[in-house]
Amino acid sequence: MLKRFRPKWQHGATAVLLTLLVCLPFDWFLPQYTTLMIFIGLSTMVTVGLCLLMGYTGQVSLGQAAFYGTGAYISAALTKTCGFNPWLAMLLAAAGTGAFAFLIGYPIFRLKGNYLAMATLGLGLILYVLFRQLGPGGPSGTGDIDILSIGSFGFDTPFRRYFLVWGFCLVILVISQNIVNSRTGRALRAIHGSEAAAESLGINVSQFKVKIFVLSAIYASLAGSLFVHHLRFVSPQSFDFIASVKLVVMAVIGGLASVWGAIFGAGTTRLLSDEILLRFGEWDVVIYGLVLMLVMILMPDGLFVWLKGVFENLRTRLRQGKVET
Amino acid sequence: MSADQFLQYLISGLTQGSIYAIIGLGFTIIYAVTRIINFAQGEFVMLGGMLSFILASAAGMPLPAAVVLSIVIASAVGALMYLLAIRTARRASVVSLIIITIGAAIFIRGIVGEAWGVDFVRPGFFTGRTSIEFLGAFIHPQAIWVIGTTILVTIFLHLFFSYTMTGKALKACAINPVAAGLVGINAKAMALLSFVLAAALGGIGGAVMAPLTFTAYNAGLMLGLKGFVAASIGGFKSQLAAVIGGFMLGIVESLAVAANWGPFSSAYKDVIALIVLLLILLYRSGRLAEEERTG
Amino acid sequence: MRNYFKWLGIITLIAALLATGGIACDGEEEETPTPTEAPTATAEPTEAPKEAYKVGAVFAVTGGASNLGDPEKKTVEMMEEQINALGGVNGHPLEVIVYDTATDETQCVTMATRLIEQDEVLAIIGPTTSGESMAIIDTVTTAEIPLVSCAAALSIVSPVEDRYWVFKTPQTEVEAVNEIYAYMQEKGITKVAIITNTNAFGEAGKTYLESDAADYGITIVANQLFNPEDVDMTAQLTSIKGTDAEAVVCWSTDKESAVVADNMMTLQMEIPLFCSHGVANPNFITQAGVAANGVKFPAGKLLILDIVPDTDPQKSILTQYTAAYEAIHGEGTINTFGGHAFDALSLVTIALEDVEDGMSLAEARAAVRDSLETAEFAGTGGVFAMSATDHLGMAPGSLAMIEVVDGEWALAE
Amino acid sequence: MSEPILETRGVSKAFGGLVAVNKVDMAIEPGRITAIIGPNGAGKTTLFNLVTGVYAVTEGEIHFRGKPLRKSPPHKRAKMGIVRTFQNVQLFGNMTAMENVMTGQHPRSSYGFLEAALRLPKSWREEEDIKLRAMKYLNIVGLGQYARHNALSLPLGQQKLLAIARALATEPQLLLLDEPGAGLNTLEKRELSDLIKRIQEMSITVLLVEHDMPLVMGLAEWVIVLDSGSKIAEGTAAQVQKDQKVIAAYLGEETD
Repeated sequence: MLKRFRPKWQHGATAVLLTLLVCLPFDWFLPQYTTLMIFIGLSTMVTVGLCLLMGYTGQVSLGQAAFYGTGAYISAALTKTCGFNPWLAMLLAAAGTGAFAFLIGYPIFRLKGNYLAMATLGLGLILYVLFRQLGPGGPSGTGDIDILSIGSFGFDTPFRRYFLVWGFCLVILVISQNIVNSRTGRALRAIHGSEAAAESLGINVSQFKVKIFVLSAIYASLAGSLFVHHLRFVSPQSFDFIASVKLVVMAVIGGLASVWGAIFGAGTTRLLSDEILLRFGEWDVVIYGLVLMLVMILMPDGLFVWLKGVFENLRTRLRQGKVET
Repeated sequence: MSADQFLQYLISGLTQGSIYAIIGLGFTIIYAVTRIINFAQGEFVMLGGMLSFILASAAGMPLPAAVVLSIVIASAVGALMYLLAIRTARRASVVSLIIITIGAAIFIRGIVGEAWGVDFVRPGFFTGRTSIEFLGAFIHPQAIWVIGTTILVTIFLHLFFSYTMTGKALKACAINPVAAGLVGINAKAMALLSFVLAAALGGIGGAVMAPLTFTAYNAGLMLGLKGFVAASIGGFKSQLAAVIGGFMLGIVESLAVAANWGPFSSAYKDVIALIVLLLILLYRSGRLAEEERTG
Repeated sequence: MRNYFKWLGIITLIAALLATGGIACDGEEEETPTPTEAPTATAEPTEAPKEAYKVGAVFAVTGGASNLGDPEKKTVEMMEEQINALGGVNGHPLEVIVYDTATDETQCVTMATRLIEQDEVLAIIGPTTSGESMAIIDTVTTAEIPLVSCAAALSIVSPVEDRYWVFKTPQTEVEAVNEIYAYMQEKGITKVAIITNTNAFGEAGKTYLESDAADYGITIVANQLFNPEDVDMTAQLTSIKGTDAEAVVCWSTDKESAVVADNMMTLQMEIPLFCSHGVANPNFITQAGVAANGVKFPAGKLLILDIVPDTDPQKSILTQYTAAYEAIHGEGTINTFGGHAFDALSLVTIALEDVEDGMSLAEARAAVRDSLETAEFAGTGGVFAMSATDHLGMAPGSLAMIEVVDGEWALAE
Repeated sequence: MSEPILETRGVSKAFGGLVAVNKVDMAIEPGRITAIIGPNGAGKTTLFNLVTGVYAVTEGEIHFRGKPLRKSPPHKRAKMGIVRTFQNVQLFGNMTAMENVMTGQHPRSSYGFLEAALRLPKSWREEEDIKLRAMKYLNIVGLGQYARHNALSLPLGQQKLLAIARALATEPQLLLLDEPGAGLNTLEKRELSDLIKRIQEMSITVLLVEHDMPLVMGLAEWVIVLDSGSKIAEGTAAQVQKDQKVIAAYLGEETD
């Protein structure tokens, strides 16, 4: 573990948040938000991958929803049409998606900046069409997909699926945090900082880019598999260009270069579109656009980082206050 | 496939192509000057179409006036977008800028939907409806307008960029902002100009194509994506490249339909176009790498 | 200057957030009974439907199918007022909670779950599109709440044993396709070219156009596709023109269908164009203009009200609905999609009459479902007679072949 | 005279038409501080880029410790022990000074994704060593107390030192310094040359490109002079200073 300056309040905050997370779906707390939280969890899993890719390594991907989709579709196809065990299907999906990302990774990461954005966007659109044309159920999608289950214990209620999804999500978060604070993490940040310098220090830049790309794809794929076994339905629409954009938005709002920001980004974005904006009836879209612009204009480092800054400022101010008195 | 049939496919390709081209042009101009991919470009096109319809039918203006006014309004929206959303966003990364433009797109789309409803509309034809026969193939009079406009606009832009002072200044910013600044070119003004120019282009495109393609508050997204692909094929390099990209895209799509076999069918025409795009990007990346090494 | 902008922005943003927060809070206040009461409601049944009967609605008010979802929303809002003006149902006021699905399946499922768990509605009407309906079937089935869909696909209500909780009001594409094919058979058309949208709606039509052709001695000589939002189909139509097709069938909603009609005019194709019931929208005629003339499509009787004989069982309800809707939204705004919502909510309202005070939420939902399954009602879309084996229960002859003649609807003779 | 650690044989690099480096032969003696000087555009930095593998040679061969380098990419050469610093420092702005140096340890540590993700013993054992060594190198350049500062928050002089620490952390055999003195004041320059001497004592061969003549003359035991891509002279500082061609080259530069 890197000697990072971790103030006590952070540990406290983490503890509180975890407790809230565990309590949320129980009847005596906020059961009505269970489903919303499941989607937040799924989005977080994908967003974390994007943070590693975009925030730490500095490589844009405007097609991440496509990997989310491949995970979902491979799981759906294998369980529904080939009658595989859902867990096995999930594993194969992750492997398949990873392999695919690996294959396209090397050529695509010869591109940089905006050109990379274009290529990933194109890739996403291509996969979207393939889902629509070749996926089970075609454009209308397919339903009645098996639920996940361990022995006789089936994840058949939102309550159970909530813990399944967040279990996965937290594991991914911890893993990612470990990677960030490791030799690998430094290599990634070095690439973001200066590719020339990184290369000169013995870091195989292109290889690391592809590795992290593959990892993010696997995260997305896992989320996709959980997604189909939660909705028990899959259709191409959930993985179109807009979906990719939403994911990027989540990552950016979450402040890119922070793994825990991913939860925040996914949370606020989902909350905004699924909860708060509903109060505005027909104007929700307009306000969504407006908020999106304002956040990006005023907080280029994302809402999370901005709030953290404000919070730190307040604390230092208070401190000084105390000192003076 | 008979000769006149082939010609028909070609015309269809050219018509769609010029639509993509004129949208692609907008992308290229803004990108060249500001290095921003403006995902709201499609919305300018939508505005052009919607406004010319609203002004002509609802406000009862004569069509030409409506078209001109709608182009003016579209440009104004472009200007506002730059001044309020882009210029205020300092130290924003490539990604945040992309998101800002997407936010703007969603915003504009929403407003139009609220203001004029969600039904699709079609402004009046410029010159009648009777399609013209040409060597056994048929062409919509409005399609001629679309193709013609695209060509004229391209020529105009070429002249503008190579012979007017402002045009050269824009070009200078595109090639080397720093140097441009040193010789006293106001980069911000140029960026503003590029947005206005792109928005105007979008408006023109929208106004001219809407009678042919119909339009609706949400038409911008798809058109924008197609135009983006066109511009990408052109490499966001020069206006001409973008136009060629647009025509390539249109013709590839139309020929995919013509072939209509397995992967080469109308269902996959987008895929084919996009694969072409990826191949071009990768080919170019190889060259870029070389340029870096040699430059 | 910079700071000025920054602060201006920050203030606006904070204002916006406060606004959202504030409104959110109001929302919470309305809902505070819901969560607190949730356990008790199931515990002591007498609590449950004391106040308003809540009915949920999920419509594609924005997004791809917004031109369908919008009139649906307008319709139920209108009906809510009317019904409450007449003293509601069983003396309970009716509360219809409408959520926008943005034509997105995932959003639709989220909203449905929200209606079920958070708003605790007794029944759900909508969604607008077949895709969305397929998406929430599982949700409503596990939650054991009745759903009355406003989407076309037959698969929404069949196989009926897997669709215990699901009903629908619009005519299915099967009926639409059969209507068209029967008409063609009558006219001696044997070779058709089909051109369909690649979205869920077009795909469903394509399936039945292909499977049922043979029954009417029809062969499909060309099978073309286009994508949603495509702006030019002349390429596909050129391929069709190259075949010996005697008619073209286009399966899509109004915008793309209008493009097809227009492109056919451009290519000076003389063969008739048949469209889906998805174009049953006055806007189609006004926008497609001359190109719309001669287009034939099957549709409910709503559009041809004045040529429906007074003896027709639907006549009165059609007149009422049309009058009421156009009174609010203007002449010629009437369309069949709003009609589907009208039928759906009407059926639910009828069923709500069987809800008795003192039922638990679950019991009430079950009661609504059971009475839906026996409901009989002459609606805008057709005459419904639901049964355990048929959750659409639409009597034949609900559709009529309509032809556009000089910019007017007319029965195709 | 012992076997040279680095040897270029007729190395040329042409960019399209123009020849930036022209048939340069040079042999770098191990453990000796060698300087490459020459007027602007003489091809010094290009030569660096050829040695470190940023550019591929158009012609000729580069041998490192007797073995030809061929087309091996920069990161491989770094592992072999050829490391460079940059004219425009190129620190990682998104890291602390400490982390920058720790990154330098990359080729000298081996644990990968999996160990990192799962925190396997190997990972934290190595992390410990990495931290210790990183601290060591920070102290060598005298930046120990700035370990937690963001790299770019340091003044330029210290940034240059940090860059050297980062390069040292890769434990190189041949260290290439690209204009280390540029932008430093006299005091900082003195510290720099002391540091470079200490590096030499760590039995690391130093090859530097430098404009600052006093600095070069004070440090370099061997000087190679390039002009418009070709080697025009080499020898001890004293020798090259007297060399007519060299004087001409520099005068030429001054006149235009």
